[in-house]
Amino acid sequence: MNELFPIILDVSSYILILVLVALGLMIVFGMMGVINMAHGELFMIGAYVMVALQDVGLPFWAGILLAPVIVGFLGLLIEAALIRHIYLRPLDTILATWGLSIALKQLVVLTFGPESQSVTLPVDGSLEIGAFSYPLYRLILMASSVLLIGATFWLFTRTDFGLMARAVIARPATAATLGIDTRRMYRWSFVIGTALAGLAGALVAPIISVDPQMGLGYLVPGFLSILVGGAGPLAGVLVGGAVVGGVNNLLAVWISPVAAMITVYVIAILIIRLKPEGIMGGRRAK
Amino acid sequence: MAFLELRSLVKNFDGLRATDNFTLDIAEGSLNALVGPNGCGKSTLFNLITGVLTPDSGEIRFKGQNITRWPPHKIARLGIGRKFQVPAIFEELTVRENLIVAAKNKSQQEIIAEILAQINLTKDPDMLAGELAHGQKQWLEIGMLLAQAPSLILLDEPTAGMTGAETRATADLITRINRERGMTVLVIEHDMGFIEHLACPLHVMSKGQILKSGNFTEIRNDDEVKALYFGQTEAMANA
Amino acid sequence: MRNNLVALLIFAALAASPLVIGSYWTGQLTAYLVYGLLAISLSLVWGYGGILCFGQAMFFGIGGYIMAVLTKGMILPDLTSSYIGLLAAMAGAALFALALGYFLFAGRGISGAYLAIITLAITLVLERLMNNWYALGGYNGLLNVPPIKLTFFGASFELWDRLPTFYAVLGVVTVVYFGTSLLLKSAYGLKLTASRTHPDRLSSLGYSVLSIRLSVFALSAAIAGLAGAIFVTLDGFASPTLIGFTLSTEVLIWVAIGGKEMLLAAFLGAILTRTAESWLSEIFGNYWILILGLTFMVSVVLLPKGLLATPLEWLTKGKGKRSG
Amino acid sequence: MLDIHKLSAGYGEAMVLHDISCRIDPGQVTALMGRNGMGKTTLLKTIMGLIKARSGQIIFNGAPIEKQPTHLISRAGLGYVPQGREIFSDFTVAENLHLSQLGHNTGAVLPLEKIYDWFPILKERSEQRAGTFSGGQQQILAIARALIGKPSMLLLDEPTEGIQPSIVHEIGLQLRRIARETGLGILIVEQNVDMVRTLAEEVFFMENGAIQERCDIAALRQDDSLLHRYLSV
Repeated sequence: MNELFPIILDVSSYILILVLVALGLMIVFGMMGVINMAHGELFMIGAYVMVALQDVGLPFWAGILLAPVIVGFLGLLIEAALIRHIYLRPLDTILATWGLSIALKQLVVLTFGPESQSVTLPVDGSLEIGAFSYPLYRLILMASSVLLIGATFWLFTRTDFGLMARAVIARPATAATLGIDTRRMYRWSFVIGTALAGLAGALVAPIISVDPQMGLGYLVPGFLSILVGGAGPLAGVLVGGAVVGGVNNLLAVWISPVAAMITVYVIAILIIRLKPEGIMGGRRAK
Repeated sequence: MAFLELRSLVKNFDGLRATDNFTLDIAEGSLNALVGPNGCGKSTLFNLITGVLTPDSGEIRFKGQNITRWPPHKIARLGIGRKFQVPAIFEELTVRENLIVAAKNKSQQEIIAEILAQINLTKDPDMLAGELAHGQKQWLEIGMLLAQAPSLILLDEPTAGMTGAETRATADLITRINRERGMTVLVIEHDMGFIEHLACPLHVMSKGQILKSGNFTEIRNDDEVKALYFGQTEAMANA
Repeated sequence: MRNNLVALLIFAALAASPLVIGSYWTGQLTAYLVYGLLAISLSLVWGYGGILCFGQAMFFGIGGYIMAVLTKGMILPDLTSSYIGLLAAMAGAALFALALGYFLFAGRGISGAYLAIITLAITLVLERLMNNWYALGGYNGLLNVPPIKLTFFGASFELWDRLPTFYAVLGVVTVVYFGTSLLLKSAYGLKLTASRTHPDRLSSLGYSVLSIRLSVFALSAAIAGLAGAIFVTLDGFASPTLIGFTLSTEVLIWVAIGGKEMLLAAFLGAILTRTAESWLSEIFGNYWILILGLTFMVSVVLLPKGLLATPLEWLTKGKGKRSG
Repeated sequence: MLDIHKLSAGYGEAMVLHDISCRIDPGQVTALMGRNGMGKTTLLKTIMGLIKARSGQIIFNGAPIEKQPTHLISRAGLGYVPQGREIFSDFTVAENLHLSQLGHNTGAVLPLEKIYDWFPILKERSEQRAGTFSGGQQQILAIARALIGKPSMLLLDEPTEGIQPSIVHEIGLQLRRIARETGLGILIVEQNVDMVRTLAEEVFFMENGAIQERCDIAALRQDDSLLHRYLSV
């Protein structure tokens, strides 16, 4: 029991981070049909914001506030300079954002060097109940992720912005004839998606090693989560993230990380092939 | 046994019944037209026959074989050719290349010059198909059918977007294809002038079923058909 | 006609280049030619077949490993013929592509963005697999792969020296390039264009779109496998990087920058990008990758047909005319 | 107030509208008739900016709108009820209506009470999912949704398609009432002669991407040879 509990917590915290990353990807994919291959790098930049702020001596929590703002602003620039011109050419967005991802990665290498960096834990203690002990920051991380995921769901299902966003997803042309500025909706959705990636990166920075190559390790599982869960309803991300993240982490503990990665990818590919609309159903992407 | 037999075809989309126990027989060598208002299920019917869609229930037999649930390319190989509503030509290929792709065997490729003459495109066989005028695209697609040489051809609004003269020429071409090449033809149309020119049996489709069959004059003077097009109260007032 | 003329001139220039560029660069250029072959294979499947494959290096790697395993005599010690190795590499890659293609395209097949993500995931899986397949050298790969041994009527010699190797590789690339161009100009090329732009229409004419897709996928894999097989003989070793993600995305960049819808542009895209990399990475150092990423991005946005394809098209076809 | 001058538009290479010109005065109810494939829907979509005009001008309330994005055209006072209704079937009725209010937040919008007053059924079922509605109810919702932005002109694309005859007549009468009460101009694409006779004051006949003939409704009531000619039924 005491051995199982930390494993469950580890798996859950990985799933939650994966869902956060996938949620940002999915907002952009669902709204604009854009596959953002640079999403992993935006996640990475979120983590590097923490590295940079630690270097100048700003407190950790300031970083958590600043990272989504900085990465979101970067998202705004990317939308205006790049995505805006090609969002009607979905396959080209894959390539163009791939170019962007290479450039961003290298920019970080040039600024921070290729070696990995670390961010100190803001909270050092552990929660101890009897024989059970678990790092406090990981619990905070999980709680914040749950909160963020909840907030994103609330934004898209309960607010006026969400109503407009869902309308633009369902029938963009009709939404425009009702006076809704679809371009603006696309832009802000992209910003929200990137800001989420930045925040996720900032939150996990203390518990992973931060390096320029870290994006890919979240990008591909993130995409697989979306496709496995189904790109239609938002809840698909939760299911997809749980399947991909859960299987991966459990197998990594029980067998080996290599076998886990191979198994989870193969399972994901099989699900996507056999059930292209995903476990939760919904429309198939263009 | 009819050439093409459609038996109680049912197809639903999200609770909307596109075809509803649709039954129709088409005799070999005949020319038939299917008319009806928008959304009555005509294009769905063609998609069912050509295997693009599979029916929820019912049966399609062609030349005595049950072809229900066959994949589209096998149905095409058995001899059913189709012209789409929006001209479905290969825009990145030239006119001649379009015909070469459509003609599967050598003997058909030899008559490409003849087909070009028939569809009035002799002058520019090496033009990119995407650069043709709209009416010419429609003709090229008919030419592709000739090259494919199926025994049954399905035409979905072959005169959409054509001028009056082009429409009449198309009607003549279709009649000739039917008579001289012995191809069985089933055509969907809105344009009653075109239908009149075809002078063939007519089936009026409404809500996924055949409402009336008959010749042009009978259909034109039928009150139910008028009601379908003009609206109920008007037809009743006229009656 | 003009198309072939321009290609002939370019291949003639390549053939003459060792006279000018010296021994070191001849060796480099040999490797670039092999990358060019890989680029041709991707252009065929992506630009002509409409299948965006994010994992083209898997076929390259499979070809490379098959060649290495056979010519090192790891399976049959008596059967180490280079010819058999090359053939087996092509056949092995093609068979793998057929199986994978059937899985991907049959029935309600996968296309577009989904295909890109899935091929990317598959290539990651394969790379990880090779890293841990210790019988095949694992992370370190297979060392001491022998060079290609050519046998003519009983006489045989090994391609150790740079110049003969260069010309042998150039010969293969030339044959593949012109063979593929010829094929694309035939009725098969028409069908390929038709299946890419309007698959439903093609199946309504009685063609099986699945078999067309499978055939182009397998053919492209065979060419990539051939390239991989030649490559391992040049360096003398096969490693998991051949099969993996990095090379897959690099070849994508070369082909996109060159021009995916034109074999010649894709081929030159690979050679020129690699050449530029050798020169510019010395001048710009680490900034080179940044420049490459940005160039790739800008060329996708502004010149979706490719940086090289636009001027080449103008050269080969003249203004506004189509050579057919 | 809607002045179309030498407008050409189409899809890709195929031009559907050829140098079309027409003028619709404020508060006027005009029907656009013609066979399928003659460009009626294309004309409405071009007015709404859903298809870009190749050449020519569209002047609405004195301002050219042919280069404007769709949402600004909508906010300028053009309401649009598309063919097939295109309501948001996963949203409730209230959400569908609220969405349209959000699109017009810069200007004043019609209070919901007014909408519910005109179409009581929407009030009764305001919390129901729009996808569960019948065709006629969906049509009413689509019209109400377009009216919320207080348009000065309403474009209707085949509102009677797939709807029961009794409801067709009801919708026609209600639209006429609203037009008279608010001075709303209407341009309606319609094949249903009953609807046209109930609602329209003037009829344009369209063929091959151009307006071939126009007549007032009284003339049409007397003589339907035009109907036979342009609809060929």
